[in-house]
Amino acid sequence: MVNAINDALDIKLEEDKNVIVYGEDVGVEGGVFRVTEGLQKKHGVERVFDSPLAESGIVGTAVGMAVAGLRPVVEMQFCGFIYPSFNQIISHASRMRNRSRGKFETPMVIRMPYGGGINALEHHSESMEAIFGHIPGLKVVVPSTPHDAKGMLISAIESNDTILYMEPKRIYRAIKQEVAEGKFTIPLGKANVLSQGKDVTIVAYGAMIREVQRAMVMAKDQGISVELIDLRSIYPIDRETIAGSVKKTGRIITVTEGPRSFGVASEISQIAIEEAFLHLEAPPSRVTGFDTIVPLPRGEHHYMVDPYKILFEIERIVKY
Amino acid sequence: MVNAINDALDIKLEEDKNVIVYGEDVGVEGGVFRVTEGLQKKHGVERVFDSPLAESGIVGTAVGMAVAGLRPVVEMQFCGFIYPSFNQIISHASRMRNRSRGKFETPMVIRMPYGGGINALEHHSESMEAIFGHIPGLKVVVPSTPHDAKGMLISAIESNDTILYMEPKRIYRAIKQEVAEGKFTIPLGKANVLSQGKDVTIVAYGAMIREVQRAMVMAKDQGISVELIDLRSIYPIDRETIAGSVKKTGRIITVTEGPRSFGVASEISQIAIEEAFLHLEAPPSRVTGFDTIVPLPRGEHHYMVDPYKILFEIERIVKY
Amino acid sequence: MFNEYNPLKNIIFRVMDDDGKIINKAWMPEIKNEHLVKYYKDMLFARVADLQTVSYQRQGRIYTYPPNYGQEAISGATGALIKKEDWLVPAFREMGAMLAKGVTLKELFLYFMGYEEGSNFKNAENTLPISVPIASQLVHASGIGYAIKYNKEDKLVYAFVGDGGTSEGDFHEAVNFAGVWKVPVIFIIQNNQYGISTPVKLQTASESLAVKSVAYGVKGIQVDGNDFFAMYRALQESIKVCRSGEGPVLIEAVTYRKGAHTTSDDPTKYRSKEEEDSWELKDPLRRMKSYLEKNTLWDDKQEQRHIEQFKLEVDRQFVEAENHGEYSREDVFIHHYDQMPDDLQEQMRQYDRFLQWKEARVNNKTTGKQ
Amino acid sequence: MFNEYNPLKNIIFRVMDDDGKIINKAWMPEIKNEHLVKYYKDMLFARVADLQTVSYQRQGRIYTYPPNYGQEAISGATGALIKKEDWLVPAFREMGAMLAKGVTLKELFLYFMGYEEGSNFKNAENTLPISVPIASQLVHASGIGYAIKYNKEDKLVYAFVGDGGTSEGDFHEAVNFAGVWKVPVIFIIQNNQYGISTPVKLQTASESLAVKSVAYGVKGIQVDGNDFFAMYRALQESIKVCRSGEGPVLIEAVTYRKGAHTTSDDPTKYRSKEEEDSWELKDPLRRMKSYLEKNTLWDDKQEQRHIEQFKLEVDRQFVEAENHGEYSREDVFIHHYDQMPDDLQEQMRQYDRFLQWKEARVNNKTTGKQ
Ligand SMILES: Cc1ncc(C[n+]2csc(CCOP(=O)(O)OP(=O)(O)O)c2C)c(N)n1
Ligand SMILES: Cc1ncc(C[n+]2csc(CCOP(=O)(O)OP(=O)(O)O)c2C)c(N)n1
Ligand SMILES: [Mg+2]
Ligand SMILES: [Mg+2]
Repeated sequence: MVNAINDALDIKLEEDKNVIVYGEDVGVEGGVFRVTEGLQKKHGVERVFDSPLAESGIVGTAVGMAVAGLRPVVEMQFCGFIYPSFNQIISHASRMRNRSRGKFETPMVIRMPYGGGINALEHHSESMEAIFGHIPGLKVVVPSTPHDAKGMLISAIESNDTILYMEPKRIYRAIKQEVAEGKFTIPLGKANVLSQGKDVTIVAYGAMIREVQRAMVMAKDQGISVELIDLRSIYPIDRETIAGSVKKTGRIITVTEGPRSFGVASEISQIAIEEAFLHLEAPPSRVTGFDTIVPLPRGEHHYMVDPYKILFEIERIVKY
Repeated sequence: MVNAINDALDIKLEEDKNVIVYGEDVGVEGGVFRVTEGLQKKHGVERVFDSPLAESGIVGTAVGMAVAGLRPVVEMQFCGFIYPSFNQIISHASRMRNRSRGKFETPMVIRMPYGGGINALEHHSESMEAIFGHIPGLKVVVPSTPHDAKGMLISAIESNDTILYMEPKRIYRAIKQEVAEGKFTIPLGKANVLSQGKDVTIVAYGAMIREVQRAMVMAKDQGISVELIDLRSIYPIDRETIAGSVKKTGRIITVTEGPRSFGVASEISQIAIEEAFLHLEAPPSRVTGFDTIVPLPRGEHHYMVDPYKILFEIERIVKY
Repeated sequence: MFNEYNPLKNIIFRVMDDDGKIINKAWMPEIKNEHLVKYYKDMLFARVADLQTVSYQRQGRIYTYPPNYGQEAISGATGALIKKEDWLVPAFREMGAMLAKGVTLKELFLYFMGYEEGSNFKNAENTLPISVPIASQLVHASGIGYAIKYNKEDKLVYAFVGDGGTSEGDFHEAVNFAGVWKVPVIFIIQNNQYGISTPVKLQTASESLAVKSVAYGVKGIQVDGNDFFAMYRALQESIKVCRSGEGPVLIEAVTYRKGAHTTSDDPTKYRSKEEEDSWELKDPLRRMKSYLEKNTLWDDKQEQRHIEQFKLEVDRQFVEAENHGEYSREDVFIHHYDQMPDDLQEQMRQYDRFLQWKEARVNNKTTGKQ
Repeated sequence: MFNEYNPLKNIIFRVMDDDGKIINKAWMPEIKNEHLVKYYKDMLFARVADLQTVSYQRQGRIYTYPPNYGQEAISGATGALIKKEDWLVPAFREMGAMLAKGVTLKELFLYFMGYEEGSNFKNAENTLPISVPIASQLVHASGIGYAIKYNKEDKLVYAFVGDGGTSEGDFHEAVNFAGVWKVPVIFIIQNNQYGISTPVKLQTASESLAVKSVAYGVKGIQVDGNDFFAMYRALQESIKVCRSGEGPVLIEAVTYRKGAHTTSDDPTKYRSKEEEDSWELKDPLRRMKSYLEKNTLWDDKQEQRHIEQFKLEVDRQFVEAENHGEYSREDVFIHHYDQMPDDLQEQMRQYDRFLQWKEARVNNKTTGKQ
């Protein structure tokens, strides 16, 4: 996935002089995860560079650049360090068009690795996408494969909206996949049905897809057929795909890493009951993190959603 | 409500030398809503004072004071201006105890007027409580009456946790109520059943309570009996009261001001289906703001939840 | 100039005294008489508009409004120098500068009447809307500065903030980024002595606000913000610095907010009559008028005639704004995204269904048919 | 001292040269020989521990670790002066200062092994845990300073940040609040030339980091952070300033991070061998050792003996930490609130039910009974 993202950035830098890539250590170093490796050398220090260590400054200057016609793609070094820029995101990046009634736009992408499972220090393992999904004017997307990562990032950079592009760092290098060369796009806002099934719908995204797929192998042993939806876009949310699937299966489980309460799963459940109440054979349910801070590495296995946790819930819901 | 809050602050300032009240313009001016009026004069400039205009500094210094044994009660001037302090809230105020495994605590209260309906400028009308409810380690409470405001604030100041105390500014001066003199507390985390009913449960809080009550008068004309729960606490959430009520009525509507997606209503619905799926006679539903920025005053009536919007949903759900 | 008035020396740059006498000929800017009169008239217009707006607010015809009264020379000098293609990044007390960019009073009125439409400045190029979250706009200015430099454009950014705003982290990050990037941004602090009720000495212990430029390695200067000539000249010199590629400049413009913080504020709670009176003598329009009178470029009669004329013009635009028409339900939903997402469209349709139901219902009620 | 070494003069405060010769007798602190040796040994211990920790990490026995190598004099001097009741507000590269406060190596190891327990410093009073979000801890220091002043206590706060951290808004807000409140906080910037790969010249255009003190009206000084005596003396003078009620001090301690940023970092990507070599000559331990040797207070034999002894001690504590035992499922849930809310309790019970199910299931699987 790291290569696919790098490739997407490279293609857009090549194609569009207005694209500018910056953030902490994205230049010479190529980013702490090497996502921007080689880009400064290739595209020059004016287009790919290290910023001062200040997230509000990074996002805020990107708002300014975008308003002035550039297409900045900025990096937050880790999910836990986006918060100093929260005001710029919620008060400006997501509002400038509405505030100016369409006079100004902020075509910009905020890239950020997120999620747990890599034995990291505090603040390096969080999944707070629900918070961002609640912000009007913002789009929030999460790829789950190298192919999607590339196509979605190209779409994000070409979009005239402000997009939070969340990268599941746990699978940065975990998934081997041939990714088509050259430019292609994947529309934002559309979920992807990864496997058809008939007993239960599972909605997931990012690194959780792999966990669900592992659970599905075990479920299949028991003859349970799962329909897996890769949500891809937290906002806007693809109600139609969710509705269609749950009407068919009558059961739905959402799997996310973040804290349980006020999380993405509750929204998916709400959509399921709004769209398919009379089709439901079991309560829309959720497998999530706890309402706790992600533990340091020694305790993280308790917190993390794994295939067994998912399987446990599949069995419960299918038997309901 | 303004007087009740002022009274609670006064009582705790009087009683506990560790209580310190500060924020932008809370001193001489007594706050832009006059909530802290007279407190500096009475308790001295070292205990009630104007801070520099910097929300991260305000919350961050409060974390430091709290760790060092004080009980700071700080004010964010409006809901829309809490975001610069977001990092201090999510990374420190809500985590210090866990991070230090109980060695340090941050007994502190962040007070903040929130909500729309007062014809204000941009950023002065928001209800983003769902975001804060999603933060592990934080408590988020909202009073709906002067009596509750006083008792809950005293509890909040006495609590050893970090508490976001959200004040529905729209009803700051709207509700006339005798408030008991002297000190009393209201436990945080418990919802309050304001009226018993049998046809449908409505969960609301803050300024929405009054809107629901108005809708209830109209519903009653049609013979619909509503059970109204004042949630009071966004986190921790009182599952038990919600569950008990929805098991009885079989129907539940949540009424909130904030944006719809990933909002508080989805969480209440999720709880209802988790706790009472087999009792449900209609899909748990929601009356909320739109997924838009709160419009400037001329458009705000479209956005705001009003008694008719609530009634519309009551009728729909009861007939379901 | 930036050496002579290095903020470390703790001296304020002035050109004229309180009576409109030029006391610093060396730095008196060269301005043609006709232009001088025009600039004065622009400031006078801004003042008339400002005072009138306050009175509209008192009549309940607009919502909260933050007056500019007493600070007109800062916007006035900016307005005199800013070019069509330059960027203006306002806070919310820069009416004169906005008008100079081509923003219309009608637009500003619409904004304060509660229409977003009022921030879509039809004729003003490169002018950002009012920014409410204090100091947050300054980082945008640095970003715009980067875009200008990147595109090798011959433009400048004028960015505003108040004295209170210098306490925010974004002030720091903005000037720091601009300093590192050496981008052409003139940061102008309107030090009007208060942030709402909080005096500037509670904002910072630094000797001045101008001296904060040292922390970012950028040029800085403290200017008498009620002295049109000083502001004008300081801006001219700042423009030179920016154009030469030396990077940003930080100007502290010392002034006084003669009015209330906003129309909801009562300044008598936190400041004295004596203080207000002492600043009265430094009123920027009074001073410039004295200068013009001394040079027989202006007189009371002209002043009165213009004020009357301006009042009519202000009122004309106000009434136009008042007739702007309804805020439609589409206005709530559009402009959030390039394309409205399905979900938002559905929310709009749901709202329509509700409106139909409500209309039917309310009609029924009033006709007693329930 | 703060006049003589005013940061505006752009001079760095040094007491000894790179060979351990005292070149600034006027400011040489008075320290008893036995104390000197102790301080050196403390720094040596910290270095041994640090290097050993890096090697544990290479062996896969701990997770990511940020080395202190090359910066020991800053923590060393702080450790020499900080009192039991003073507050230490660390960033994450202050091992020596933490040890001096009573934090144990075992605790630090536990932390880097991934147990929160490692931040519950049993014997270290008034010592905050490591703070990961850059610069965010500095505002806490200002708040603690306020509490000290409010309670009229005779304490001080020592707060740390890196050069990169000075770019964050929280740096600005922290020093500014402390300046306005005149609270006893010594802010120490460990300028080790880099924030990860980003050199300090990309962080700010200011002449130095010490000069930023001017923006807050507080005393500031740039110190050779690899010169134990200079650090010690600068801290002594800062303590005086704080105790006199004059408010905070900002120290820029110039140093070099000889190691990697963290054990996941490869510095050869962004800095040259020449640069590294040039700093080698300024190594803080080498310099102090030279001084001690010149004064016959220390020799190579002692050094070797101590290093061996320290290695054993470090290893002893490391092994203790390794035997810390399991991270229980309660550990995940406790300490979030004073009382665990019902909802969290229920989540814990649900997790228990899952664990039971899983155990049964996995057992079934392995015994082939499925
Ligand atoms: C981030 C933020 N915090 C608080 C406020 C509320 N507020 C509006 S104006 C103001 C004072 C601003 O003072 P100053 O920067 O001096 O500007 P002035 O109003 O004097 O022009 C405050 C605190 C805000 N708008 N934004
Ligand atoms: C708010 C925030 N942003 C980004 C990071 C990621 N990060 C960790 S250390 C570091 C560099 C810190 O540089 P500096 O302040 O000079 O301290 P040093 O590591 O050199 O001691 C960065 C960017 C972080 N921890 N916190
Ligand atoms: Mg001001
Ligand atoms: Mg550094």
